[in-house]
Amino acid sequence: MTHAGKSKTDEVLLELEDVHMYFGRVAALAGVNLRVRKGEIHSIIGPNGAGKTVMMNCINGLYRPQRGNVFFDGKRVNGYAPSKRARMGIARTFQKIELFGGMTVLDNIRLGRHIHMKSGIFSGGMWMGRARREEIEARNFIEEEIIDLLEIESIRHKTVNMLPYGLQKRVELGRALALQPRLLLLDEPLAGLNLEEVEDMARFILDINEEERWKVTCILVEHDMGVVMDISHSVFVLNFGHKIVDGPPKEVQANPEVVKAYLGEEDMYTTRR
Amino acid sequence: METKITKDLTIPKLFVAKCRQYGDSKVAMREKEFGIWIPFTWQDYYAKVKRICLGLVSLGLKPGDKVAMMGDNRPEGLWVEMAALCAGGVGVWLFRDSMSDEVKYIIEQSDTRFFIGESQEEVDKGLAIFDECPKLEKIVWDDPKGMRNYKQDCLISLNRLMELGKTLDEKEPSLFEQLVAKGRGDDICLLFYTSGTTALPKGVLLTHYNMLTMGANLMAVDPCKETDDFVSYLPFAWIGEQMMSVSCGLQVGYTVNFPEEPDTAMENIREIGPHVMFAPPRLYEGMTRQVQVKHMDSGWIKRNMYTLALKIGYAAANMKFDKKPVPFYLKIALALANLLVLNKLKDHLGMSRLRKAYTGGAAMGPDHFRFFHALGVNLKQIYGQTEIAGIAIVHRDGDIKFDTVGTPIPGTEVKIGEDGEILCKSPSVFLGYYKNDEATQKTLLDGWLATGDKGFIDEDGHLVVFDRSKDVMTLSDGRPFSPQYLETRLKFSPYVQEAWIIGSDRKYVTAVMCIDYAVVGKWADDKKLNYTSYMELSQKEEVYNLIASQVEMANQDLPEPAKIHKIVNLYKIFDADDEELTRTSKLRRAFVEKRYKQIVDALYQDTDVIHMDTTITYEDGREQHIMTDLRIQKLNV
Amino acid sequence: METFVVAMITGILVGGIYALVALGWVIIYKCSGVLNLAMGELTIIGAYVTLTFYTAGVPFIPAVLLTLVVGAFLGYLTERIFLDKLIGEPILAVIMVTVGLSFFLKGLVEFIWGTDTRVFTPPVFSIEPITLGFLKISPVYLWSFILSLVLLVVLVSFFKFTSWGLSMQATADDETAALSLGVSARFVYAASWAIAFMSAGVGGALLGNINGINISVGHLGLLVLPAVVLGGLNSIPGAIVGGITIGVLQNLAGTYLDVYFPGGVKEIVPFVFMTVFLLFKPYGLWGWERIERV
Amino acid sequence: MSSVWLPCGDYHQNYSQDQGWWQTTLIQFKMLTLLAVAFIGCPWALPQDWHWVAWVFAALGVVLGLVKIIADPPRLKGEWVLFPFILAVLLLYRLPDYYLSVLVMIGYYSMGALGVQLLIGYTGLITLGHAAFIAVGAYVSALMVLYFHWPRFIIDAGLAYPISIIVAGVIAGFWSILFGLPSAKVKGFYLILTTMAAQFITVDFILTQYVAQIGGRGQAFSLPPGTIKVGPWVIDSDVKVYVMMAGILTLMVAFVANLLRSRVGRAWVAIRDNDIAAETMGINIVTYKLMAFFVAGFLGGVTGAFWLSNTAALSPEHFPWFLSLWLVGIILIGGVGSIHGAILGSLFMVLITESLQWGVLPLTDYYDEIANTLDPGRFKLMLDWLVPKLLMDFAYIKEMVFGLAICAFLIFEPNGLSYRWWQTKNYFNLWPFSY
Repeated sequence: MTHAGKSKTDEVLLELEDVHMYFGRVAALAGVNLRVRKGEIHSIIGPNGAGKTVMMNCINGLYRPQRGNVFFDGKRVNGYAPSKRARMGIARTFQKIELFGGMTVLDNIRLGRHIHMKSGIFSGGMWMGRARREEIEARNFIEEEIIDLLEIESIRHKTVNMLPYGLQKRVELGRALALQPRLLLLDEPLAGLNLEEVEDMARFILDINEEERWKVTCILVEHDMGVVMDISHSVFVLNFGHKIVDGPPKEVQANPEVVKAYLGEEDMYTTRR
Repeated sequence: METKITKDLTIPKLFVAKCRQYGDSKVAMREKEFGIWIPFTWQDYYAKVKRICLGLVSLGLKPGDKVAMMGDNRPEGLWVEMAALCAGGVGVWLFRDSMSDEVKYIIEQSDTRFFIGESQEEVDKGLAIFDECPKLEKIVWDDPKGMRNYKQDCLISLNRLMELGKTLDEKEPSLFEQLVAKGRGDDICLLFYTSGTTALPKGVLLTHYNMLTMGANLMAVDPCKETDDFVSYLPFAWIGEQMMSVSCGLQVGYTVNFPEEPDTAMENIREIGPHVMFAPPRLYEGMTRQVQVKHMDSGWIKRNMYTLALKIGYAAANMKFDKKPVPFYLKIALALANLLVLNKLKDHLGMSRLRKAYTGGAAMGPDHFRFFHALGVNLKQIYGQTEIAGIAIVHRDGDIKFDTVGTPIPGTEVKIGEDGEILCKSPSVFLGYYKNDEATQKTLLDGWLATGDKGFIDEDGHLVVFDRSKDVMTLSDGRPFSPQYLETRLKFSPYVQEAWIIGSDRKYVTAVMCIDYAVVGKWADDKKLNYTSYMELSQKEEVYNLIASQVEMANQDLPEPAKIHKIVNLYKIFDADDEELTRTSKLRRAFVEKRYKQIVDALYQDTDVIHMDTTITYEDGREQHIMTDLRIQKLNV
Repeated sequence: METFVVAMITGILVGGIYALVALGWVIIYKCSGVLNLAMGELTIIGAYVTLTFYTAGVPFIPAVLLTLVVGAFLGYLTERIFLDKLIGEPILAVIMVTVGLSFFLKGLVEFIWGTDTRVFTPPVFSIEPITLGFLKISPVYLWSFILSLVLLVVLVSFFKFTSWGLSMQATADDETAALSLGVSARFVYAASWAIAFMSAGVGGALLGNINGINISVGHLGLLVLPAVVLGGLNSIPGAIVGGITIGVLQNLAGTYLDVYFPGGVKEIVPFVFMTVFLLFKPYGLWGWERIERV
Repeated sequence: MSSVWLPCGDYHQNYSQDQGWWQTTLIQFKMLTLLAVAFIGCPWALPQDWHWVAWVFAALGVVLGLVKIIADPPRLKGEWVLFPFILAVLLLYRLPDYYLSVLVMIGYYSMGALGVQLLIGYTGLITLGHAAFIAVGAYVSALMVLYFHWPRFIIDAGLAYPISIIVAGVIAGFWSILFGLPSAKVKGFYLILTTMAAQFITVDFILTQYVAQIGGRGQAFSLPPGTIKVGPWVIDSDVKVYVMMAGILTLMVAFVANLLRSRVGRAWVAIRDNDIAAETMGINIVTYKLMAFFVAGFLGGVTGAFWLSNTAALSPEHFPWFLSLWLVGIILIGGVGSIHGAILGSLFMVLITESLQWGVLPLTDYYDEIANTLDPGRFKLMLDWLVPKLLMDFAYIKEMVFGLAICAFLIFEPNGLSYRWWQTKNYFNLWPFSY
């Protein structure tokens, strides 16, 4: 399933420039530079505690880096709140699933449509005009584009808490997709899934990235090297806040420094399969 | 709705007539998609079929050409089939879960030119055999998911096909009607591959006339209304589904509903609440099991209400079976039972609007059968096979006996051959097996169809089917006995999913049991038993005792020599993918007897444990090494 | 200037009592995580119990000591009956149980003792003010302040130096660790309520000496909330500082603002101050910087 | 399958059906019956001369029944045959005024509790100062009705009070936003304190000390008879107040329920359940929290304005802190996070306190009767003290019972009555099974 360079362009969608993030005195990120081109799957790998999730949080705005800049689509977004960045087209999933546990699958995904809807208190309360129309449009979109894509028809009315872990991961991806994002941050989407679920999830990520309908640029944080090397266009290796290397999978795999840094790290070149 | 079946009438002609009659005023089919039941009117149906038909024609489909189809039950399946028939083609349906060998055999044997698959999965199967089947020209796909990197020349999407059809239609506006008009009733319309419990599948040639007369004759016995709903979810490659969705569906004009996904089918049936249904016994058995289990888990009030209501139901059903009038007090009790329990129960099963339910394709246990009548479901046996277009014999309202399959439908004659074989004759009897004259001659004797089943006709004129000739067992006292009968008795226990009776020409009868993983698993959870797999659970001593108690219960009403002496819990469930069952879920005895020879031998030796240490190679090349000890449990007989 | 100093001194003196009640509040929160809105009622009960003993002829100091005993018993009982089963429930449930408790206790108090204002007769403290230069302080305030100080010192040393106190702190910090030390968390919870009831009771008794006892003493009990917020919910020194600050603030406002905003400005100012304060320092002066999820 | 329990054979062909309120005939029937009981059955009865109208309805029912039996048209469900009979009965009887006034209290608390439910139950913002916004609404409305110089035609048309209700809602809403501002920074217990501050600042200070003094007649605003007019009707009897209550409550419930299933309501629940995830979905948390405060304040304001119609004189004492707590207690008893909860909770609380009253009042009569037959002694002395005290201090008993009820519910039924309601419904939906 190698297809490097097939669907990406050279246009940069996201750029991190010399980003520093400290917690107290500990530097989680010490001057990280990252350029993600439109249309690519850019993976971030590294040992536990390397700062991968911190990077995701900086991109999506949950953390504000103390130094450095984040550019999205050519615009400096440093001071923007996560909700504003979401409206600009950055969606994400979380390492530990952050779904709205008491709601149904459908309502969770509906929440992903929030930024594409406009109804306010009045029309919502009256359930007339825009609110009603929008709800039906949203349902239509969710059913046709997301539930169908992710094959979760049988659980649409189930409460999320009741679902097995693998399906919850899928619902979370669906909710992020409902934003129709331009950049999708996937934080360990394969962690804790069984073989079949890993295959499904990898297939969905490829679909989202390649299918004409979506063409979403993805940043993927993942430990499953097999899948990462298979589906990524570029791989960024992070170790204790520092970049080791950033390039196509082949290059990264051959990089002596990476091999050295991961010597003894069991999960580097193994995969769950 | 009265349709006169003539030698001139074809399914496409009837289809066009119905579309004209209803137009946009009536819903022809509904599909649950995107969470709602999206309706298609007869006009929509017509437009789709016309385009697909002309699309196929522009690809070069000639009358008599075979079109193979594979996929789930979706409107598209029916459109494609109808389109192929309209163009004068012959439809060949494949089971969706068929392995590639099976697919290859059928496509090659039938000289298929066009293969229509629903999604990537089917296309992959088609592409895998494409080079080996020189006659195969085009593969049509419908669902675009995952198809973006498929660039082969032989592939074409259904949408593209319909565009071709549209172009052709604009060029020759009357072509479609001409094609339909060309058809004759004696033309072959469907080529069905029988699932055969022993040999390779044989292709059954059925004509339009066969199909239509069968439908007409069934409807003469049991008329349906055009406002009825029917749910199509069993494989199109099963004759029963064709009979209901196509033959009867067209003649009556009822609405055919398609479930969203195969795994939501039961839920979707409940939503629709069909008026008619036809399913193999396996499905009804599943329902009884579900009800029994839920009943066991419900609270005290509910449990006792249910027990009482069902007692009343059984009492009333028994009166009806005996054709005695139901006494007044029982009628009142029944009305109460209906109001308080049974109606709600039927609602859970999706049967509250059901007027008649048919079961066929295999034998159904009398216990199951009586259970549904106790609920107030008008369940009837159907007897027939692919070779007679599905139906020859059916129960009549008010004349139902749970150990028979009923009386012949109009136009059908039944007699018992010299060796006890059932012979049938009707306008629906097939033309012959495709490219297999030898088999045809064995089966068609002077227009009489040799069914290969043994049976007799009882004093009321009902046919009693004993079992397939080659499956009939001989008990220790020399009596013939049907293993299927015993198996269905065992399967009335909710804990038992499959049973296999052994004991022909042996000292005593034994059984190999497959536990129901979900039900027994839950039972074990309640008992705080730990297990991690089916294999482990099945070998628990407590589970053995549970199953043994269930078998002993069944033993009580059996004649002495038929009582089961020993049981073994198998470490896996019988599976069609492993060839242990046919695609219609019948046990392939010869095959399992070979595969589990070790078990069979051990059951007739003086041993308590079977050391299984074998490697099984499955159809798809997987190898599984089995190393386990199976216990044999002796029963108190 | 004189008015200012008087207001300051009175504020500090009253603030001492607030500090005592606030301490009771913090102890409960620290040890069992319960945000107690029934503190006002605990205060009234303490006041009435002391009054009852006093009217029955027990001298004031023994009456206070008896109140301590009764308070400990009632506190233990309350925890056992009402809060024990709510361990691990969401914060709203726990808060509302204390609200329910406050209704129950308030109703009970009104039913038993009625709503009329009752005073300690004969007065415990002399009415003659003590004169220190220009300062005239009524002995009630002074003695109350001294008594609170004594109790505060006792309580703080209890927590700092005794093994019981230390083990209660341990439970507050880490329940599992405390369990491994052999401290029963449930016992600590109950004990914390007993102590809180005790300190609130004494506070009530003292407040009752100032203006007499009626149900509105309970409202004064509510004033500890701004006090604890100011200090940080879980800080013992914070409670003391917060209590005194609120006392001072109240008296200053009463002195200077009443002219411009006649009426109840004295009661309101602590709350206004608290609201504004929270906007800038959401965790109080010494509170844990931890986001509570409610 | 829609999220509603549908009987078999009831399916949807488009999303409007699938997302509709009343999805089955049975539900439609139940809801219409409920509305009919609320608006026709409780307040009205036909005068003697008009009883024939009821018989006409009954006759209609008989006709429908016959049609059902003979022709059985598929669209005529059995429920609709029953409906005319129900209407007929409802037309013949009405509730006595006392029960109507009890219902008015239930309605009033339900309205107040709805706002609290919105904040606590759906947005996770705990408030202990809701009475402040009810008070603001009541005072705004009263001031407008009494002191605003309305154009003549508006007064004539009886529009002053209805307009003031809306304005009261809006002003209370903005007042609520003001006190919601700290929610941008603080959460949990600290927020509770700021809402408490709202109560004390608004009611105990501003209203008591300043607003209530307007007009110089001391604490209470008296509302002369005839001032509260809706259109041509002067709201001056229990029946009229009741109908006002039923109308406003129905609208409020519909409004809140609709809001909760649309974009704004979903965002609130998202914030309650997981604010970080909500933020990454593009929901601006501060804005939505303030919106919740606004809507809750608005509902509170309308509630307060409604209160005017049920009182002859308005005083800050109608809105003590106790009321705020009482409303929170109601939703805890009724069930947090459920509209049913607000209503069931009010029902429960009012009925409990009323029935206590029913229990205590006859007690004195009974005691008076037997008092003379009792032997003088300690027992009689005790009773002589207890019985009058029970009567005198009834308010305190009420308070104690309320406190105990809250505690008991939290301890033994933490999910509240609405959960029980849901369970009961499920019990029958799943009949004769348990799942």
